[in-house]
Order: sequence, then C-alpha cells, then structure tokens
Amino acid sequence: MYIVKRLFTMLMTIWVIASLTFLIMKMIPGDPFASDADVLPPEVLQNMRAKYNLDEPIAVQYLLYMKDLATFDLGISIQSETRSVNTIIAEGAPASALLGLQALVIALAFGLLLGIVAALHHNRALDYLSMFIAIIGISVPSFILAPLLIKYFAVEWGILPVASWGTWQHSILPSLALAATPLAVIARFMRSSMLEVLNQNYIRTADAKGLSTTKLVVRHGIRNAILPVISFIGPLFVALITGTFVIEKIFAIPGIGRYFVDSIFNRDYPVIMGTTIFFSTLLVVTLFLIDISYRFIDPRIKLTSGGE
Amino acid sequence: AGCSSKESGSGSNGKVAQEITVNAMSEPPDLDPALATDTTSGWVMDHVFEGLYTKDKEGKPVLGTASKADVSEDGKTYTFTIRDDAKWSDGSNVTAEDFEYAWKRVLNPDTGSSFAFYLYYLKGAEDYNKGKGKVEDVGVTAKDEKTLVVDLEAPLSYFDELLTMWTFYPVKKDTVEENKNWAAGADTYVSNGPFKLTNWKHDSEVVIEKNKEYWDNKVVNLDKVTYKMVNDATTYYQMFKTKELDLIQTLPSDVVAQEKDSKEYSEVPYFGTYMYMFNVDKEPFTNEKIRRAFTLAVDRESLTKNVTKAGETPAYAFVPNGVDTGDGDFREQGGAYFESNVEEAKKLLEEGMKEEGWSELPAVTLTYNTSENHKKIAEAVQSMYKKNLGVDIKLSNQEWKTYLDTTQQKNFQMARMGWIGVLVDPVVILDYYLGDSPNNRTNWVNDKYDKLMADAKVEQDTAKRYDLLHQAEEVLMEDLPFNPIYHYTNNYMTAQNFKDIVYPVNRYPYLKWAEKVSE
Amino acid sequence: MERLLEVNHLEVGFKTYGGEVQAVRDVSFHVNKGEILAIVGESGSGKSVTVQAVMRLIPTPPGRIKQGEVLFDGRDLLKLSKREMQKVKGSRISMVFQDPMTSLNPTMKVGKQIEESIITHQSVKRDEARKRAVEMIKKVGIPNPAERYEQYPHEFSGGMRQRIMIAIALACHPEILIADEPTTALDVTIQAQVLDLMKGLKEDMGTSIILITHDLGVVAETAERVAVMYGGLIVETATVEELFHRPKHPYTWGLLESIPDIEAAEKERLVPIEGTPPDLFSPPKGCPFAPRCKYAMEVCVEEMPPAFAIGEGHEAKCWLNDPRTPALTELVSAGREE
Amino acid sequence: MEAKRVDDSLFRPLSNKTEQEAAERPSMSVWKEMLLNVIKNKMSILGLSLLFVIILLGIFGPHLVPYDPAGQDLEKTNIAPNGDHWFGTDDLGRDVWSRTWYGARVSLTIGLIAAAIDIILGVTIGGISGYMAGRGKVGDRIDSILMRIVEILYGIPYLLIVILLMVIMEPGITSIIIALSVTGWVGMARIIRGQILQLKSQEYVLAAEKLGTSHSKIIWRHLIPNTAGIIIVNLTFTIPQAIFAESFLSFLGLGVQAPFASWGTMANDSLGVILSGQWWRLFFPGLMISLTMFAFNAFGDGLQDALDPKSNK
Amino acid sequence: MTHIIEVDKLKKHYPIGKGAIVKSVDDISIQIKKGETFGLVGESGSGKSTLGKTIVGLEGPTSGTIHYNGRDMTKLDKREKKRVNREIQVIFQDPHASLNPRMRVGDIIAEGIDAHRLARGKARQERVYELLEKVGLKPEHAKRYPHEFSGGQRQRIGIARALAVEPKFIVADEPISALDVSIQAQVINLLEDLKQEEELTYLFIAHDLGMVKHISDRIGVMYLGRMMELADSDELFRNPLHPYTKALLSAIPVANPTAAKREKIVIEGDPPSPVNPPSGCRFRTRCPHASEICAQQVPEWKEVEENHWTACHLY
Ligand SMILES: Nc1ncnc2c1ncn2[C@@H]1O[C@H](COP(=O)(O)OP(=O)(O)OP(=O)(O)O)[C@@H](O)[C@H]1O
Ligand SMILES: Nc1ncnc2c1ncn2[C@@H]1O[C@H](COP(=O)(O)OP(=O)(O)OP(=O)(O)O)[C@@H](O)[C@H]1O
Ligand SMILES: [Mg+2]
Ligand SMILES: [Mg+2]
Repeated sequence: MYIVKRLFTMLMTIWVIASLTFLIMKMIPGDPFASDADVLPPEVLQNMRAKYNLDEPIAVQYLLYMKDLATFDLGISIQSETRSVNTIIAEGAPASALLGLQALVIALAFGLLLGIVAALHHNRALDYLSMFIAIIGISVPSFILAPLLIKYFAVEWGILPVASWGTWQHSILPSLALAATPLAVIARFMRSSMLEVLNQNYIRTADAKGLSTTKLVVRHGIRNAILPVISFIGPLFVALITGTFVIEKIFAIPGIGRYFVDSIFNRDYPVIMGTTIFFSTLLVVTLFLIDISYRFIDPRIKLTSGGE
Repeated sequence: AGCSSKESGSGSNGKVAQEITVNAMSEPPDLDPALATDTTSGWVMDHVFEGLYTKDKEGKPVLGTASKADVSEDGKTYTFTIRDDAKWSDGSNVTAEDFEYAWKRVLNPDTGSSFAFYLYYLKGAEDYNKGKGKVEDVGVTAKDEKTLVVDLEAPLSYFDELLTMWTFYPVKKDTVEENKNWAAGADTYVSNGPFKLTNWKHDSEVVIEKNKEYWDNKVVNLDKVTYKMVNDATTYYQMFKTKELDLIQTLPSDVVAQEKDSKEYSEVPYFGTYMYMFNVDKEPFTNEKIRRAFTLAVDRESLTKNVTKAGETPAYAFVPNGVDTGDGDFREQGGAYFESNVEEAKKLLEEGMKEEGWSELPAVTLTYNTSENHKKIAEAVQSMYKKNLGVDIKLSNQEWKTYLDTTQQKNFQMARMGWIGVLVDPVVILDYYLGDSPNNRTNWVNDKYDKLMADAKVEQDTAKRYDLLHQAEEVLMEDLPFNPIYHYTNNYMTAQNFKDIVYPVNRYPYLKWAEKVSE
Repeated sequence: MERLLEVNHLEVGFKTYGGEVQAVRDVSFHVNKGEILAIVGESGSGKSVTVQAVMRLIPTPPGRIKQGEVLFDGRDLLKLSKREMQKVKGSRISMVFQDPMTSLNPTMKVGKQIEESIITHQSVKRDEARKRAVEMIKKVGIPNPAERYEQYPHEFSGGMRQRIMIAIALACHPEILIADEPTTALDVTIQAQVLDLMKGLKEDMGTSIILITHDLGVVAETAERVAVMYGGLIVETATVEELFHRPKHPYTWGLLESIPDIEAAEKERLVPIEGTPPDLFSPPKGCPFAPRCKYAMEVCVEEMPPAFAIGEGHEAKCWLNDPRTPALTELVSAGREE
Repeated sequence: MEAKRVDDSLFRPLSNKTEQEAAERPSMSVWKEMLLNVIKNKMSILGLSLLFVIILLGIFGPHLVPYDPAGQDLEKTNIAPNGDHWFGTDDLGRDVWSRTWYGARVSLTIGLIAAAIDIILGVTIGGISGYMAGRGKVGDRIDSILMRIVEILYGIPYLLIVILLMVIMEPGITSIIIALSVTGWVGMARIIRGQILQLKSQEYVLAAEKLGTSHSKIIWRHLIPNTAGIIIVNLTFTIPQAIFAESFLSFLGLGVQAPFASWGTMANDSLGVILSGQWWRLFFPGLMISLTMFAFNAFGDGLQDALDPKSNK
Repeated sequence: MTHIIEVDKLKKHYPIGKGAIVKSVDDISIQIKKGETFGLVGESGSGKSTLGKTIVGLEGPTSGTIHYNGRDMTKLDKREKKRVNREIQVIFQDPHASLNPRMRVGDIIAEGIDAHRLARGKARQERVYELLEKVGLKPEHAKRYPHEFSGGQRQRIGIARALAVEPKFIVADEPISALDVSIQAQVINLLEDLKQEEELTYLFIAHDLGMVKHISDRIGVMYLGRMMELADSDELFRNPLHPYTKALLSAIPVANPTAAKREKIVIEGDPPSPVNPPSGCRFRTRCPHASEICAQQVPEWKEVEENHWTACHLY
C-alpha cells in the first residue's frame, strides 16, 4: 500500500517537474530558431514553428506535449532535426552512466576509506593528511582538475589518452576528475559520523570480541555511520549517471550531460523537456530507493506512521 | 597512445596511410543539406557533396557536378548540364531531377528549412516557401536527365558563388523519399562528393572515406577523414600536442602567443567583422559625434595585439578583406574610414555633449553575450573608455538566445555583434545595415544607403557595382551606427606531414586535395 | 590454587577538561582457575573501568592505563601487541557489558552478533556458527531462537538484550568470563537460570568468572570470593562467608545494611549510606570513605589506610583494623555532634 | 608494615566532621566552555586565525598596492610575480594581488550567505521533514510535501531557473542570493532529514516529548545539535560550492559584473594558463579558496570536537 | 479510594515481519488507585515495559482503553491532552539513552518546566536546584553533561526531570536496577518521600522483588503478555497463589551465603514464544500443576480472596 501510494506520488512529482519546467522554458526569452548566422524572414520562421507546434497557444502546446509524453514520445530535437529525443537519450545515456558509475565507485571506495582512516586516527597525522586530500578535492573543482590531469597524465607523461571515448583508458581521467569532489565530501562525512560511532558502546562490544580493526569497522562501523553518505549520494548518483556537462565537454565524451545545458542554451524545447523528464524520473526513483534503504541500513528508522 | 584509428592500415609496403583526424568541435546537428544551418554540418557536407559549382584551390567557384552552364542574355535563365560521370556514392547517376527535387524540398514549407530564403532568388521560390505560391511555379526544372533549367527573379552576379552553398546541393530523390531520416546515420546516407559518410558516432566522431564513385576521384588523396567532436579548446589543443588530432582551429587564446612562431600555426582571415552596435535611438548614441568618439577611442591595434592575440585585423570599415574585385581587394580599394585617435575622440565627445546640452554623459552599458572572449574584449574596451574618454561604462552580459532577443527588441545602448559572410561578397556584409534588414538592430535607417545597395544588386557591370558598394560603405561609415573592432581571423594548427590543405576565407579547411606525406 | 588472572597496582585515569578523573587507583586482585570472584561496590567506584582495563577496552583518549600489570596465564596483557590481544579477547577472556541497551549494534541482526564471535575465533562454517548462535539464544532462555536470530536489538526487551550479551560472551567458551552486572534487567527466575548457566560453565569447563553485581543475594549464592570497591580502590577482599559474616570495612557494613529484608513483616525505612561518594577528580589523600564514615578518625583523613590482613584471603583497607584504634562505640558517640 | 609509621595520636575520633566538599571543576557557561574547547584545539585556532588573516587582507589587501583591481595595463600583461606585482599580472595587465583580495570580499560574502541559506533553509526543512515522518497522518504529509518540494527543485533544470532570474532581475549580490536560495539548501535538507530519522528513535527524544516539549524545541534542542558534526561537514563543502556557483552565475551574467573579480571568476578566467604557464593567475585565487577551505575545515573539526561534550580534548 | 488509571482489555501487538505478531501485552485489565504504588513484576520479555509505555502514551495501544481519572485518554481535547501528558511521567530504565548527551543536566531537568512554562529565569533556576537537591544531587551538577555521571546519578537526573513538571502519576521502568544497593536504598527512599510530599502514584516495574515488596502497595505479576496474579504486596509474598508467582518468589537470591539455601521451584521447559503463545493458560507448558483444562480454556481472571486476583484453573 505504501509502495503504491509512493508510486503515485512519484508520478505526480515528475508531472509537476515537467509542467513547471515547461512553464519556465516558455517564460524565458529566446527563440530556438534564432541563430547567429541570420535572422530569418517571418514566414520561414512560421514554417518551422508549425513543424514543432510552436504556433499553437501555450496551453495547447502543453497539452499536446503531455499527450505525447503519455506514450513516451519525447519528440524530435529542434537542433538536430533528424534525431528524436528518445534516440539522443538512448545513445548518450550509456556513456554518461558508465562514467558516472565509475566515478561513483571511485568516490565511494576511496572516500569511505579516507574517512574511516581519518576517524581511526582522530587528530593524528593521518587525520590531517586525509583532511588535506579532502580540501584539495573540495576546493579544486573538476573544471580545473580535468585540464590538469590531462596535462600531466596525457601530455607530459603520455600514459593515457587526452580525450574522446572508446577504450577503458579513455574513461580513467574523466572518472577521476568527476570523482574528486564527491570523494572528498564522502570522506568528510564518513569521518564525522564514524567518529561518533566509534564512541558508541557497541563498538566496545565488538572490540571485546577480538575483532581486528578492519572487521570492526567494516562490520560494525560502516553501516552505522554511512547514513549521511547515503543521503548525500542519492542525488549525486543521479547527477553523475546522467552526465556532467563540464566533464563531458572537456573530455569530449558522447554522453547526455551536455544536452542538459546545450538544449537550454539552444532553446531546444523537446530536448529540454526530454532530459528533464529523464533526469527527474531517475531522481525520484533514486530518492525513493534511498528512503527505502534507510530502513535496511537502520531498522529502527520509521518512515511512515502506518503499519508497515 | 589511444587513438587507434590512425595507426590502423599504416605500415604496409611503406606507404603512408592517407588518413587525417580533424576537430569539428561539436556534433554536426544535421547532415541534410536542406536542414543544416551551421558551419560544422557545412564542413562535413562540403566534403561529401558537390553542387553544380564547387570551389577551386583559390576559393573561386568552378563547375562541379555540372559540366556546362549557359546563361541567358538577361542573366535570368541558367541552363546546366550535369556531368555524365556524376555518380551518387551508391553508384547510380546524379540527375537533373535530383537537383530539382532537392531544391524544391528546401522550399517546401513542410520541410521547415531555415535556409530556404537563400533560394528566394529563384523565380516563384519565395511565394512557394511562404505558402502563397505553387510548387510548379518555382523556377527550377529538369529538362531531361542531365539538363537543369533555372529561372531567377533577377540577374545575380554571384550566383555561381551561391551555388557552392550546401543548401543547393542535390539529394538522391529515391533515398530521401524512401526514408525521411536518411541523413541521420551513415547506413542510409547517400552523397555525390569526393568523400562519403561511413560512420557517424553521435557526439563522438564522423568518419568520411574516399568516394570511389566521385567523378574527379583522382585528385582525392585522403582515404579517410575523421572529424572528432572536441569542444573544449584546452582539450583539443592538448590532443593536437599528443597527435590525437592533426588539424585544429581556434586555439585557446592563452597559447596563441607561444605558438605564433610554430610552423604548424597558421592564421587565415575569416570573412567577418566583430563590432559593437550603437542603438541610435538611445542616449547618448543618438548623437553621431558621440558615436564617433566612442569609435575613435578604442585602440584596435593594442586590442588585437594584447587582448585577442589571434592575428585579427583591426577594423576601420565594415567589409573585411578577401573580396577579389578583379582589380585588387575590395577593402584595399576602400581603405580605412577613420583612425583611432584619443584627442579627436575627446574633442568629439565634448562637442557632442554640448550639442545635446548634456553636462554629464548618460550612463552607458555595454551588453555582450556570455563568452570568455567577449568578456575580455569588453573589459579592455571598458578600460579604454575610462582611460581615453574618462567615461565609466557598465558591462552586462546575457546568455546567447536571451541576448538575441534583447538586441532584437533594441533593448540596449551598445551591444556586441559579429557578422560573417556566408558568401565572399561585400553585399552579404553590407546588407546587414539595410533599413529593412531584420539584422539591423540599431534603428539606423538611411535611404541613401538603401538606394545605393539596391542599385548595386542589379548592376551588371562589375566595376560599377563595386563602386556603388564603396559609396554605400562610405555612407555607413560616415554615420557610424556601429563601432567596428576587428575583422575575424581563424587560426589553425596543422600537423606538418600534410600538404595541400586549403583554408578558405569563410569556410573551414577543405581537404579534397590534401595529402599526408609522411607518418 | 592456580592464579589464572592477576591484576597488580592498576591505575586508570581519564582526561577531561576539568582535570583528570582518577577512576581506578592502585587496584590489585586475582582470580583463580575455576573460581567466581564477585566485585561489588558503589556506583561509580571504578568496577567497570577496572575490568575494562583488563581487556584493554578503555577508550584512549581520553582514558589511559597509567600503570600496573595484568597477568593472564603468566603474560602481561597490557604488553601484548594489538594482534596478540585480539586473539585473547573474545576467545579466552570475554566480557558481558553493563549497558545492554547500547552495547548491542542496533543495525546488526542479533544472531549475527553472536555468530560473529564464534566465526572470529573458531574455524567453523557459517551454517555451523549459525546453529551454535541459535543454540546460544536458546540457552539463555529466549523463546523462538530461530526467529529471534533474525531480529534487531530494538525489538528485544531489556532483559532479552542482556541475555544476548551473555550469549555473545559465552559463545566461545572463554577461560575467563567477565560479567559486568549481567543480570540487572532479568527477573529472578531467569536470573537464576543464567547464573546456573554460568556456574555450569565453571563446573564443566573450569571457567573463571569475575562477576560485578549490586545484588548481594546473587553474590551470596554465586560467588566464592568478593572484592568490595569504593572510590577507585578495592577496600575489602574476602571469601563470601567472611564478607557476609565478618565484614571489616564500614562501607561493607553499610552495603549489607541497605538490603531490604524480604521476610520483614512491616515496612521499615531502608538504611542507605549517608553522604555522597568522593569526587575522583581530586581524591582525598586519606581513606575515600572517611567523610561518610561513622567511625572516622583523624588518621583516616590524613593517611591512606594500608591493606590489613584479617585472615586467610581476607584483607581490608581500613584503619579500624589497626590495633591502636579505640573501641567503635567510643568513636560513634564522639563523632556525631548533630 | 607501613601502618606502623603513622602517628598514634591520629587514632582519635574525627573532631570536625565536615562533609568533604567535592572539589568542583570550573563551571562555566555553555558558550564559554565551547570557546575554551575551540581555543584548546590547535587546528581550530589555526583555522580561525587563518580565516581572520584572509578577511583582513580582503579588507586591506587591495590598498597595500598602488594598483586598482580593475586597472589595466595592456603593455604589462602576464607578468610573473615580482617586487611590483606581488602576485603578478593577468592577461589584461591587471594586478593579481589586488584582484585576489578584492575577490576575497565577494567570495567570502558568497560563502557566508550560502552557509546561512544552508542553515536557515536546509537544516530547518530537513529537520522538520525528518522529525515529522512517521508522526501520524499529518506528520507523514508534511514530510512528504517537503520532500516533494525538494525533489521538484532538484528536478527543474537549474540553468533554466537562472536564466529566468536573469531576465527578471538586475545582476548583483541580491540576484546571487536568490539564485543560491532556490536550490542551495536541498542537499543539506536531505542529509539532515536522514540524520534525524535515525536519531529520533532515541529514548531522550521520547522523554522530551513526554515532558511536553514542543516539536520545534525537540528538533532544535535535541536533534539538530546531535547532527552538528554532519552539518559542519556539509557547510564546509557548501561554501566552496557556492564560491564556484557564483562564478558560474557571474559568467551567465547574473552575478558580479566584470571587471570586478571574485576568486571563482578569476579561476574560471584563467584556465588557459594550464597550457601557457602563467601559473600565478590560477594559482593565487585557487590557493586562497583552498586556504579558506582549510581554515573552515580545521575550524569545523575543532568546533565539532568542541560541540561534543564527550570528546574531552 | 478512586482509580487514577484504569486499563481495560489492553492489547499491544508488534508486527515483526512475515506476518508474525508479537503479542507483548495481551488483554490486560488493571486499576491503579490514587496514591498507591503498583508494583509490576514478571518474566523478562513478558511485556512490562510495553504496558508501561502504552499507559503513558509512548506507544499506541492495539486495542483496549486506558482511562486517566475517569477520562478516556484517546478522547481528550488538545489542552487536556497537554495537561494529562504532563501529569503522567516516566522514568526510563536506561539512564544512558534517555538523557541527551549534548544537553547540560540543568537544561535536561528544566525541559519540562520550559515546555509548560512553569517557571522562568531565576525561578526556573531555583526550581532546578531544588529538584537536584531533592534527588540528592548538588546544584553545581546542573552545569555538567550526563556522561560525567555514574549510572545512579543519571537515574536521579531522570527522576528529577520527571518531577519537574509536577506529575501525578509516574511509571518507573526498572529505575533502580542500574544502582548499587546503597543508592538503590536512597532512590527508593526518595521515591517514597516524594510520594508522600507530592501525592504521587507509581507504577513501579522492577525485578528486585525485595525492593518491589518494600515499595509497593500492590503487586501484579505478568507472564507472557498476561497478568497472572494481583494482590497486596504482603499478601502476595505471604500467600502466592499462581504457580508462576510461587516459582518466582522461590528464586529470590538471599544475601546470606551460609543460610540454608531455599528450595527453588525450577520452572521446567522452554519459555514459550509470544508470537505463538500456548492455548489456554499461557503458563501451562511449564506449570507443574498443568492439567487438561489448562490447555483448553483461558483461565478466568478472578478475585480468589479479597483483593487477591489470579488467573489460574487451580482456584
Ligand atoms: N570515558 C570516561 N570519561 C570520563 N570519566 C569516566 C569515563 N568512564 C568512566 N569514567 C569515570 O570513572 C569512574 C568509574 O566509573 P565506572 O564505570 O568504572 O563505575 P562503576 O563502578 O562501574 O559504576 P556503576 O556501578 O554505576 O556501573 C566514574 O567516576 C566515571 O565518571
Ligand atoms: N519495537 C518492538 N518490535 C517488536 N517487538 C517488540 C518491540 N518492543 C518489544 N517487543 C517485544 O515485546 C515483548 C515484551 O517486551 P517488553 O520490553 O515489554 O518486556 P519486559 O517485560 O519489559 O521485559 P524486561 O524485563 O526484559 O525489560 C518482547 O518479546 C519483545 O521482544
Ligand atoms: Mg559499571
Ligand atoms: Mg523492560
């Protein structure tokens, strides 16, 4: 019952997001057909408008869009008139998702490790070292980190290709650049909540069982400390797997990240809507799963008052 | 490391693999000649298609798919004969009907082609495209399989040049009719140029290979051209450095200084002008003297040398270099219309203010569209006004489409704009400030200018025509509804093992004759 | 008799912003093989800290074992490497913690928490370990062991959690079981059952037990020897009989007096020990109990009493056992002025 | 036995039997104690002093040199740090030192604003949502509505919102604040909600409820302080995020307008130096961001320790 | 004497997944008189805490009703609810978990005062000091944090906190099990004194039967979610009727190592599960006197002697 209700709310949420996006999209000035090459004669514009139903009143456009949306038809891109939005997403999503997942795995693995090590060495050298790494990660954004990585790994040392997509080597630098900041944040979160957990009595119990530090942390520490990290990576996960404009641009990766931005700059209405719906669907589903996962992580958590 | 495509095929019997990897910057939005509006798509299509006319190594229009072009006395009717050996990449013949079909398709309102207006020179074309006329009345007919007759509304001196544009390329009728989305992928793509499309990985690369069916395939040396889509300047520059790319353009401005002397570096004038438009209906630019003051106060030499740095030519007029009048370059003939002069500018500003009765100059905001470079230039200009005129102007930027909207609504005082001629002819440039041009956002209307331009367009005598155009430009530069800053330049870096790459003034490098001479 | 564990001159302190808490001061005691030693004493007197120090579970920082040795099987546990200590903890010495509510991991199934000790120290298969864990749950008297295995601590009643703690400690058949108030949350029947279980271990396997408790009834019924703690010190050690019948420390007297008489027909007011325990930040230089002692003498506040040997295995740190002490009646009448 | 050495005369009843006063530890106010704890923590003092220095330089830095942060000298572009230009000059010949400290004003303000938004909106909304979840039908609904709002704000493309704001507002600090307020807090809200969900089953929460403590007090006095560590961590990365967000907004035309600098825009404008080698243009603003972050983190760690009464450091 | 609390057919069931239900409290009816101390003992896990929590309203009942001073607790308006909530307080079993580690003791105690606006400023502080003294702590302690106190002291903080709102009825869930005997005695004395001074009523849950006997006027015995026996405390100890009560009393350890160990009635068999309790009498699977009827019929809750109730087929 809870699930059914949640599913319904999820659909509603997506619908609200889509509608608001539609509204804002139409509110901002700019014409998809205006270009720097020429200003088009009104009749030519009219021809093209008609092709995308843009000559209808906004309410009608909205209804037409929602009707198509109901059949999962996201329309045709205005910018690339031969490509449907569905194709654009289908073709771009795998690269973005692969990259995002890779970055997430890196960020999680090293972030957690760094955070745990810092907590175990609270206010000692390793703690400070991890803080140092985290600060670099936090204060050097990917748009600076990426060219630096390229400069050293690809140009100076020649161990990895500069950019573009295809082999696994191509994915290393972008994943690293993408992972750096989340890694740092995860490390800080983990450190903070791990410090709290390590003070708890049950850790003492586990210690008394003669567990090694590793097992102690893995079995008793992580699960109790990971909640903030889980909360944090929910939206992050969606943002990463749906691609990042900056990284995809710098590394020339054929993902969909750039469409989120380019479509808006180009006023490519169908693509704006398509990417937004794609993103928000993933988002809403992920956040739902995160909510569910809270219960699995900590069985004491009660999300709703109804009997479960 | 990494870039596998280059290595493959090399090495066997010592021959150099004829392959080149170039940077297209971004995904070509459309490779359908009827729909494409951008230079990236144009770059690819220029290589895979060929129009009735094509360009030679010097950039002059020469016959391409047509073997013969007859013009009627009145200059309004052209009869083209299609080459016998003109073939589609699938081996079938290119016919006059293909051309007729292609052009009418562009004009069909349902196609929604943005560039349809380039075909308005054809008889009945405008009416048809605007939904007022019939398709039968459009002035293009295939007389027989190889003969194409074209009727123009009025004689057009640069029709041959116009026919090299991709909007006039033929498309294979059967293919297009069969599959609406024929141009979306390499499998269904049929073309008639020196190369053919063999692979299109969206947002990643387009691969074209030598078209064996092309009538003039002997002159084509390259077997394969790969267009990568690397948008980030820092990245493609580094890819060039690691030899992942053989040809790049528009270097990151910070590296131009250090690459200037390199053999791989080249600068090619680009047929366009970077300018600040004045809104002549908004104070203080209602005053001509103040416009002039603001124009003279910019030190263009310093700006291009120290700020933009990519070899741009300081602009003292509107039409850039590159138009061969048959009697020298149009710009050279016209010369400069003013020179930067701080003293003069100060004086003019004072006079202007006195004329208007201002004790204080109304606040000025310079608007530009969001971009690293525009920002830098605007900052430099801002500082020059402060230093040279003692005027503090404000800067404001907007994202491109919003900016277009704002400027179109004439909601600005001083705004950046760039204008590039699709065709290398002064008309294409000067048309910009016609009183009824939708591009003219300055509110400046001058009947004399419009008249001179109209006369020039119908003038059949070349020398007279250029003279009229010079007169028109003089009128424009007298009133100064805009402040020309510089004429564009494209800069390139090309790997030294290629020869015979052609760099046209208003298109991207042409690779038809290019050859790789060593690994 | 073989001394399995011997603690000598143990001192433990905790740094806090106000100064150092001297939680345990010069504590020495021993446990023989197969013996049950009870530790009783004031709340906050350092019982838990003492036994935690034995297992090196003092949180460091802020805590620190300042000196002393803990000899187990002839080796000083305080000098073992971390790894060696891990081998001892949980398998040879195990511990039931005082606070069952917070000493169980809230996010781990109860069964897993038991199973974990088994797997850590014995090379058994997972199924086998699981079976043993279920058996342990059953042994401590919790119904439906198989289902309970799957539940989380917050779904257990207080007493059940405490029994889970016991199950964890007993899972590996340790040589020494340290039980810190293991039955406070249990009703008497289950308490009896659990104590029987522990006694059974002692009898069958020769396990030694250190039992911390407040319930003197439990002490009387279970333990062989008793150590009484007050203010970070062991103030009296004796066999159970000696302690109950011939206590030699006023604090012990107070404890024994506080027990309500269950047989009593009418209600009397309970007799607590008046006053408050010493502040361990700056413990008095003399006997910590002196301020609350009815029989305090000048010497008590001035000098720390030594351990007076009273009889076989019976020691008390109280000046009253000094031959120079006047009669008790004299002390009481003179001392009380109110 | 050593007992023998004790003076016999002491064996007499205690004459003035005063109850021993427990030696009292210094008792002080919550704030004073926290302050003391912060001061005792070397890292947090380091962080605090660093922050102080940065702020001082933000105020006085530009005046220490004779250069206007916006003043160009096109003949002196890209000069490496030297005695005249301590941090060198940029590609328009402006003094990087004065721009850096001028930028500090903008960037630090933005950082503080973002932190304030995070606390005011993020913590409150997350707190309410987490606390209300599972508290009857009404509670569930409140949680659901708040979280749906969060999802919606996450879901609508931010760029679109920014462009809309740009159209309806003048560029400047106010616009930045509004732009940051739209979504700047949602991450914090989600995280705090998660923490509260976990915390609120604690018995002391039940006890407080039983005593009749109001919901808001339970949230603010019992729950939020126990998430202090996480809040601090989240703030320490909200701040740089906002500093870079400002450069993004400014780039789009919503924020600080050229020629005025901020660390974010300076970094953004000088990416090219990675290729061309005028490292100082990127390094100094970058270093300042990093140093600020170091200061915040060190201070934050110290604060976290200080806020936790159990960690007696 | 009037009843301050009337519990009628109260049930509290917890679903534990897979459709299983723990019947923690199953059909319990008791009345607590104003001013009395009602002792509650029983097997660990028999539902004592659950009953306590349900009465104070920390858990909603699955079914059944609770009346406070004759009013149905579920049918109070908002203002009344606030008042009733204040008048019914709880002392938690776990003095560790029930105090917020980040709040000072003074603030913890004053929490209820603030919530109900009972005092402000100086008066509030005075009140806190007074409460601290009342429970045997010192005013200086107000500025310390809970973790700086021993278990016994913390428990007293919990008591002071409950007293702060001038309650009428207190559920004390094992308030003394964490304390040493001497302090237990202090706390018990304290509770008794308070009862006199403040006219309190207690529901006192504990395992230490000696203490329970000492403090309670009446005692109820629970087993597996049910009430088994209920009588005046002396009566119960003197004359236990139910076999479970008998077993329980016999198991009390005696603080005398040499006294002849009393014969303990050992309860045979495994404890049954609250998920799937035995039919009829819940104790029958382990009862030495179980007969056929015990399996078939739920024994009636009857007053066997005056003020002495039990649910057993033997009577
Ligand atoms: N982490 C700590 N920080 C500061 N002081 C501590 C810490 N742990 C224990 N103490 C102090 O050490 C002293 C001894 O505590 P301990 O827990 O050993 O008492 P106990 O005898 O077990 O009491 P109880 O019977 O109440 O459990 C107490 O005064 C306590 O305040
Ligand atoms: N939140 C819960 N979820 C599931 N089961 C629960 C929950 N709380 C209590 N129970 C179950 O209810 C039963 C009664 O628990 P309760 O805490 O009332 O016992 P108790 O009589 O207080 O025992 P103890 O004396 O050990 O504290 C137990 O079987 C317990 O497992
Ligand atoms: Mg203890
Ligand atoms: Mg209980």
